[in-house]
Amino acid sequence: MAVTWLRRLANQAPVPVFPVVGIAGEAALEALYLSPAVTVVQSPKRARALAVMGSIDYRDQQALRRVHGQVPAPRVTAWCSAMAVPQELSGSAIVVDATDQLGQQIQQAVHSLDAGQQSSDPNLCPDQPPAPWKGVGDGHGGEGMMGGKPYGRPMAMPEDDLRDGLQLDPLVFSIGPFSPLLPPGMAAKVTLHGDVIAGWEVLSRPYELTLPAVFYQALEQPVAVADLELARAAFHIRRLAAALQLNGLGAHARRLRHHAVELKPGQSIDDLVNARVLQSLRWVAGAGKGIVHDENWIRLRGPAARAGGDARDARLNDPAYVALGFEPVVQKQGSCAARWKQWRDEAGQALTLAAAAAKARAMSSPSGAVESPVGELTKSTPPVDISDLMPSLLVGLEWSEAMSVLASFDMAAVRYTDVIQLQGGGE
Amino acid sequence: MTSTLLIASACTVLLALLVGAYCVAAIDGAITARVTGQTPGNPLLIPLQNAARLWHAPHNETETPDRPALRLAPVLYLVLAAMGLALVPWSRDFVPVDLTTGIVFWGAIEPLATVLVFLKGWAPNAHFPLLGAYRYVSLGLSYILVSMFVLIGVALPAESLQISAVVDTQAELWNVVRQPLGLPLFLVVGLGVSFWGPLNFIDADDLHGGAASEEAGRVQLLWSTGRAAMLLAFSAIAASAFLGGWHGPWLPGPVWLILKTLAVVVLLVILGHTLPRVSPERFLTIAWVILLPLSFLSLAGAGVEALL
Amino acid sequence: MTLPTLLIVSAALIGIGIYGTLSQQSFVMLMMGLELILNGAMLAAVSFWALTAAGAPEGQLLTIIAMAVMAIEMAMGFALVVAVYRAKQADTTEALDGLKH
Amino acid sequence: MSAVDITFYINAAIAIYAGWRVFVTDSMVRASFFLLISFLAVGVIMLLLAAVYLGVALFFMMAVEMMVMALFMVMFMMNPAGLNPMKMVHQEKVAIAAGVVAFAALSAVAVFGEFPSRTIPEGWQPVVSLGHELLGDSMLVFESAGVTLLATMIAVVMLTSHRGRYGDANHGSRPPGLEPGGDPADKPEETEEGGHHHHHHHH
Repeated sequence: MAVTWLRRLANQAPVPVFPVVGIAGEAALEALYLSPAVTVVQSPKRARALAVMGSIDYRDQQALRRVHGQVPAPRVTAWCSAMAVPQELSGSAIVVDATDQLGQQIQQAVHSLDAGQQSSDPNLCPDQPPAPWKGVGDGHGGEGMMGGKPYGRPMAMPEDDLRDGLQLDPLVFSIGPFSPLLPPGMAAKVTLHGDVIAGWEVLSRPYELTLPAVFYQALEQPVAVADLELARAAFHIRRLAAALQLNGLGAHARRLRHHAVELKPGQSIDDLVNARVLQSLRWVAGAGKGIVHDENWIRLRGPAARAGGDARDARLNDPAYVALGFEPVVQKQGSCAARWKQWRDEAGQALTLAAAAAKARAMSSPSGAVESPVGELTKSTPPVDISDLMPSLLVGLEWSEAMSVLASFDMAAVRYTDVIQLQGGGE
Repeated sequence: MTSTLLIASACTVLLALLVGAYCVAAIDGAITARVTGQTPGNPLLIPLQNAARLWHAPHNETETPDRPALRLAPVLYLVLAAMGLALVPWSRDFVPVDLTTGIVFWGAIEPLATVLVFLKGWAPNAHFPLLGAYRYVSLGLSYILVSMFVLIGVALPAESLQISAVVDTQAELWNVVRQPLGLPLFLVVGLGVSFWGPLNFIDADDLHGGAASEEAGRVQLLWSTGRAAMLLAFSAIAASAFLGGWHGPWLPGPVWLILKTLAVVVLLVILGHTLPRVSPERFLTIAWVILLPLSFLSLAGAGVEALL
Repeated sequence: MTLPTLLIVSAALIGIGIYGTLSQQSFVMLMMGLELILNGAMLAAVSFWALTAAGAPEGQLLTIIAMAVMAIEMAMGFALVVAVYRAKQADTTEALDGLKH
Repeated sequence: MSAVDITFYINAAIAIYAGWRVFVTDSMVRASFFLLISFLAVGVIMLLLAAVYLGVALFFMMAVEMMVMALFMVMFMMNPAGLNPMKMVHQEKVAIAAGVVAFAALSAVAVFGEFPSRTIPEGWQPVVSLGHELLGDSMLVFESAGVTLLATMIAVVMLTSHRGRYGDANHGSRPPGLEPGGDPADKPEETEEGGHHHHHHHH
């Protein structure tokens, strides 16, 4: 009796879910964040369910299987994707089409799994170590004190430390492509000296980013400026939420995400979140880092370029914006904190513009270029990938600084060619 | 001490630990709800629901963990919190453990807790936990010194290392007035020892949750309980050392102690939800260049006051 | 808990410490041996203080000094390890066969 | 047997067992935590002997000290978790003999020695008396210890600094050979596979 009572209590708590975001999975992820039935967790090990959203590139299928195996069994897999469900999971995975139902359905599936009405997913990867734990000699994996491959696991050898010349062991590992610290699809091989990043090799580039539909429409036809600007504000606010979450302010991040769906023209950004909370981002790890130098600077676009003082903005060419008195905001430093401030300022400006545009019923005029939240979007050249800039920016930073810098860039290329034909679809 | 009193003390401490850990979780939930503007359910039930969920959740098995450390560290951390709570005087006559070196004993609990938090990151045998633990410990060593100096400062006017004597000296004037630097410095230590908010270097989101990234089920439940209990024990010690402990008009002593402890808990939880995690590099500078000299200053002030 | 049993325990700790100090090649392990010797010595000092000296405070003072010595030994030991490691990437006694670089 | 005796024997056993494990375990991090356990057990025995201050001081001193030790182990040692065998000993037979002889000799003193039996009088306050001693008659000793610690701190900063008095501290240095007169140990031949701690950890 007591057990069922405890179980009933447990069933009222939200279920932790690890999100695997593929191409065009962004909207589903936002819906998952808002669902009261689930909490989105940072590590698959803490999750009860895996939510696959959007389509995963074929080269990352193995990684998907590994992440699936990292969710402790018994687990639930939710499939919210245009991809076919893998053969092994077809009996157990729950397929969800409506993104706003995702959280609810995951919770129900976990409850029926716990009640024994449903069986767990099978393991997609064999549950065995990459190399057997078989010792040699007197029960050890290797010989001698250092180096070698004890138990088939290569040991570190000392190399020069970046900071002070002591020869210490590096730690090499790879993260991605589904790490919440990186854009979806990005994988990197990291060499750490203690807490300092000594090497950053991009193993795979992030998936192309799918923008809110209104930005694609604006390329072809006139759309209400108010809609464009509200979508822009919501986009920036969600990214600010990610920066807050990264720096330990998860509750404020959730607040921002909830506000981002119900933005109204003319709202002040200070109504959404305490101004001092956003200002405090100036003091977090890496706030002053991540400045792009030299010839690479030209590759920055949109808010990132404006955060460094370059006032390029496609909206300046649009008569509707000119009529509203639009002037781009710029920052000077071009650092991580400046980009966050730029997002904040642009979101605030977008909300003001939206109010003015709603009053004037302003419509954009398609001129071949739309200023998207990540840079200028034209038919011929949508914003391209800049993840190859990261190694030069990140090497030498401490881990937490590097993660802040990563969270202040839009690295992914913008999806364009297939959007118009296959609305929201994948391969 | 008679055996009745012994049993009463043990029961009080355990009860206070469990109820207190629940209160910390409930306060945290209430403040989170206030910040997010979302009320997901009855705030009084949420901690119990989460605990029940973790109780039933499957365990995450890592490859060749350090099993003794994995199992012992969360339990011992909880035990340390209980030991800290046992030192707190509830009234003039009722002190569960009235050690003559209570202040020093609390000073020993803090580094021992740091050791256990290191084991939290060491035990699972995975790199993100280890990175978190390593970072936590190397920064943690810098504020433990601050805690020592601040605690010696409150022992000076009492001319005793006994916590009950420290509380007694605050009958007229609380230490928070006498040594205004003491409490803020001590609160920094509290955030660190219970790895909370701006000083949560081990379970941080920039490491996928750090040491917590490999925890699930009951291990996670134990650690979150231990963490809440440590925050509570710390707040109770802070209330006794700086806010006059059980002293106060009208209400009985234990009630005052509970009120003051919860006030410190609320303050710490709000700080945790307001301040972003400090940059490790900057925190190292802050700890050694600002906090440590300030604690010296506080101690010197206390010394001068004791001599006058 | 009599004086002989206490002293035997401390003798055991000192014996293990001496073994460690003489046998270990790694600096840090060698220091652990020294610490264990001091551990036994402190236990003996406190035992004598409690059971034969009628609580004379000098017994405790001796232990405090032993602790200070331990802290100094530890700090200097590690500093030397870092200095030597920086100079020669060596962390074992055998690797140091000369006094120069 | 009283509760005090039982506690004593348990802690004595823990202290000796953990002290022995320090030199047996392959993981150096574990070795430093075994040493910590040994110290904690001795601290409890001190508490039993009414040395309230010393026992507790031993707790916090050793907790910090062993934590630092473990940090150094992870930082410097090739093999902090003990995957490779770590029996780095020399002159082991001599060392064992020396240890056994020391133990036997000291035990003999303990068993056959004549010691006065003057236990702590009732109502004696060990902490208060220690305080009066430290800041009274033995102030000079105590202060000398303090000054020595300060000197140690300065010396430690000097020794560990990267910048020496005449340029970089490691200028012109050469790592020792893996064998006497052999190649330096720090640059592995096969750098491709030599240096990686590759956990398969994707998400």
